[in-house]
Amino acid sequence: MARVVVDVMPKQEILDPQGQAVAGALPRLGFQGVTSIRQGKHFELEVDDSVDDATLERIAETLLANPVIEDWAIRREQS
Amino acid sequence: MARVVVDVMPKQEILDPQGQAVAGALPRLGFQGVTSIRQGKHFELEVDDSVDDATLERIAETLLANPVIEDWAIRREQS
Amino acid sequence: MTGNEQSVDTNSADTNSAATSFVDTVEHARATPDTAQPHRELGVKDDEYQRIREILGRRPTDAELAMYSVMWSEHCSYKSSKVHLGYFGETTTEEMRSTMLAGIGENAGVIDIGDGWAVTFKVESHNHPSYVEPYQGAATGVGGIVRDIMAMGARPVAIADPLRFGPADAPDTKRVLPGVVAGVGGYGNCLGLPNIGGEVVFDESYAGNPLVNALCIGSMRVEDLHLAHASGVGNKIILFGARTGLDGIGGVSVLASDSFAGGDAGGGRKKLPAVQVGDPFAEKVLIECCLELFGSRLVVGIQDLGGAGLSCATSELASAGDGGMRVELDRVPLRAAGMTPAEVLSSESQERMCAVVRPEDVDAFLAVCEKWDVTATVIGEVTEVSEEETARGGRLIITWNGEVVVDVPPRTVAHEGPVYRRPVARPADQDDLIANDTSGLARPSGPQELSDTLLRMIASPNLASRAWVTDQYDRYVQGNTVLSQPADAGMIRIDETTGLGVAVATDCNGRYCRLDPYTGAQLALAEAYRNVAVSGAVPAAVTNCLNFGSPEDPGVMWQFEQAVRGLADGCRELGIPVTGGNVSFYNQTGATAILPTPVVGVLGVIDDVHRRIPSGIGNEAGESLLLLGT
Amino acid sequence: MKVGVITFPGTLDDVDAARAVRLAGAEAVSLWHRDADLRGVDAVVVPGGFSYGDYLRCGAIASFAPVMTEVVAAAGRGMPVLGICNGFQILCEAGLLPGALVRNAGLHFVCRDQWLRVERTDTAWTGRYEAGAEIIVPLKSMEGRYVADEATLDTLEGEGRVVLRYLGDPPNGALREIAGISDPSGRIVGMMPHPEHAVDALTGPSDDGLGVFLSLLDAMVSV
Ligand SMILES: Nc1ncnc2c1ncn2[C@@H]1O[C@H](COP(=O)(O)OP(=O)(O)O)[C@@H](O)[C@H]1O
Repeated sequence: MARVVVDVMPKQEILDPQGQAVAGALPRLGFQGVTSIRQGKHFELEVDDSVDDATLERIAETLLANPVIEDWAIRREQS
Repeated sequence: MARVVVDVMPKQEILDPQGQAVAGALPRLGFQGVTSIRQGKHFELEVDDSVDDATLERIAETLLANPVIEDWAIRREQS
Repeated sequence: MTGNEQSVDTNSADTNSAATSFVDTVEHARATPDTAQPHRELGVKDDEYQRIREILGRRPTDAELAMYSVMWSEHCSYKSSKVHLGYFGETTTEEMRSTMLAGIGENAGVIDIGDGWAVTFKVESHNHPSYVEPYQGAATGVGGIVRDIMAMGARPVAIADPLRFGPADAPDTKRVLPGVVAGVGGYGNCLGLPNIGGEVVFDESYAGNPLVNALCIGSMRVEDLHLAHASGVGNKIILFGARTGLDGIGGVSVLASDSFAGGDAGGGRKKLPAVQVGDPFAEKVLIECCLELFGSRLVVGIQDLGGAGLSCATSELASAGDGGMRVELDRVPLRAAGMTPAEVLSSESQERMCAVVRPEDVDAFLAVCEKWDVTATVIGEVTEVSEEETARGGRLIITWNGEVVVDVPPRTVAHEGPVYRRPVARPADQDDLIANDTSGLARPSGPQELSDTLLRMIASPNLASRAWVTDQYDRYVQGNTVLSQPADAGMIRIDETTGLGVAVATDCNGRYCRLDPYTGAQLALAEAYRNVAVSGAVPAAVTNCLNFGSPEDPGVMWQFEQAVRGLADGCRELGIPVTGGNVSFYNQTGATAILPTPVVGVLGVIDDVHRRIPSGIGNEAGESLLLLGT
Repeated sequence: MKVGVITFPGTLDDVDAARAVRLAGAEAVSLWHRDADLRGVDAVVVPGGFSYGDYLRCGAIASFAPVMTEVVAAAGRGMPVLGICNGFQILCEAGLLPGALVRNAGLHFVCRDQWLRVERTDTAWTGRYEAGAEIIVPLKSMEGRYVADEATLDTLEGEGRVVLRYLGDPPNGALREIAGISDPSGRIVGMMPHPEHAVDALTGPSDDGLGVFLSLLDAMVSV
């Protein structure tokens, strides 16, 4: 068994209204010094050892992310 | 400037319908061996060096996560 | 039973999946009569605990205590309001009853609207959970009332949401209001139920205690009416829908805590967040699955799982049926490891239903669930009861891995909870409040001041446009919405061939009710009645959601009693019955109660929705404006 | 003439879409997400709703359903396909149409009666309208904001594949106010607004939407 993390983020050139809304709220709450926030998705998977990196790549590319609008990063964690 | 990542996840005991839906779809797509998926949010912040850990903690707690139903983890990345 | 108004502890602690393996069985309870039990922590008073011991002739097991505590809570047992609510029945004449197919006491009232069609409707509160977690609280409030309607055998066809918040500019309103509206919309939109009405009211008294009431209407053919009962010895009990998890367990987790039962080795889970998270997609699929099951006549009886989870569903089904039921609790599909029987019985996991099914229909039932990807499990069956057992209130036996953890007369759990006749006293400040009338207030003195006043009023939060709210709700889905915002009443078509339809409006002015709860409740009724009438429908039935402060305050109890009497007398005067409703007490911040807020919903029938009357003037040139009434 | 209307778990507007098909004079055939056969239909409507709860991304999980494999194949052979709202999202996720639909710029669900301009009338689904016609139909969505990269947008404009455009106060921040697009052949169309909710002034803001379904009949007859 392994634990795998996949982070999916909107591509840089795509407007991220959620991140913007959060960034806009910070100064109103008295938090200074945050210059930008972007919001994406974070997946935590438990996978059998049979699942190799190529398979993970295909899972991320076909299902977890939409390559038209999103980038992703895959990371295996120690378990 | 520093880059900070905040991952927000539904608490373990709280229902995660999104993760369940994704997990259910994988076998239909022919991917075997993924035993569980949980889905949360991933934030990437750019912050001034003036922003200390305590402030980051408060930002996560008040704005990025909903402490009633979510847990979070904060990580400073090298930039 | 849906809403959950118990207090919520937001300090979550670690959940220990390797919870204690010790199980408190009936046998063990008999052998250890003197074991101390945390009944007070579960909200069970000393005398109530004594009564449980008398009923059982021994101490209750942990699982039994969990069941009694939740079913005997104010929210489930109506222990403070019961003696007053009886007045609704007393004032309902035979004639008013003539179109009523199900009334107070069922999951929701049902009326016959002609042409073989029946309509069911009800309003429920989800006030406290919506304050703690506005989005999920409001969302699961909608989910709960929709399952109540399904439990009558009906297709849910529309929802409405009467809401009350603190002042529009109060900081906490900025947290609560957007979350509640997004939650109502997020859940209702995803279910495909048009939102056809509601209210948005702002008042200081709701600042620490917003009111989130949700109303649902359902329609069905008269012959499809399903009542919640488990009858027919040998019939199977099937639990279907979402898996059961630790969410919403709240108080009962004390049973698994260090100090009780588990001991050090057990390492209990304390202080779970009693917040439930809704899965509207699961509920949508559950709706379609239920409708297919009803259509295929595979259901003998059905009950939704709401506020009191399986405790409520099993005890209510059994006591409303033949009285006997046996449940194998370990068959319940779980979402968390190491759950105790008490936790399984008390879990408020959403999107679950419980059905009674003839043995020969079980395979067909499971096949329909399979089609909709709905998990379904036979968890028990209806059993024979002796005459002696019937006299005691039936017999519900629940086992856990073969050991009996519950053996109770279900009627004592579901229907024979404590009844309180709380002290009632007209508040001391009532006369002063009434004497302080508007005669001392300045009146606008000239045209300019009058027009300024008008503009100020139009712009005030209580009168301004509700579009910010209603634009987040789908009002078109299902294609039967004939009137929705802006309208005096929402209206939907029930039968596409004949145009038969129903209209609904909800109203309440808490300030009037504070001044005079008897007349205030009648004003709410009259307003909702008028709103339905002017839409072109004939008012036919009433539901209500009685939101009040603490019943332990005699002044609040007086408001409650007055409001119930006013509403019931008004209904008799107008000749339409109260078919159901909901009581929400303990709406207060510290010692200060909210304004008494008996929200009244009126349902009307219209033979042909083409004859609806839209609100608004100026649609055609040359219209005359008439003022009716005094 | 038979028009298939797909139901996924979580689909909501299949009933309305089927009603609109019938009002236009065709037969509505309901298709189930697990079907691996289109039951002889001449065209398919992928209706609105929240297929699979819209979890992960709107339309993502539905785009892999067995029935979509058949729809993609049939579309390749020229069968007309209309995706409405969630159906539009599914067609984009399935790669039948370019671009994607993301969260509204205002971050709220928007339900309103929306004015639109019909930009292109030689598609299978818009032939009944006059070029430049302005129509009003309901829009109701949380992820209704159409996005694509600049090159794709320019191609869509250049080839006249922008079928519908929002008029007035922008509802969701869609790039170039795009409300609906088509494939190069004009037989596959996706749109965020709901023409099936505007087929009768009793229950909708107008009956302007009926033209979409009548257009299909014209297109099929003229084949
Ligand atoms: N919370 C709500 N949910 C749905 N509809 C609402 C809500 N609040 C108000 N509405 C609708 O908005 C319209 C205007 O509301 P309101 O200003 O309260 O009307 P009125 O004063 O005529 O009762 C009505 O159609 C009403 O049903």
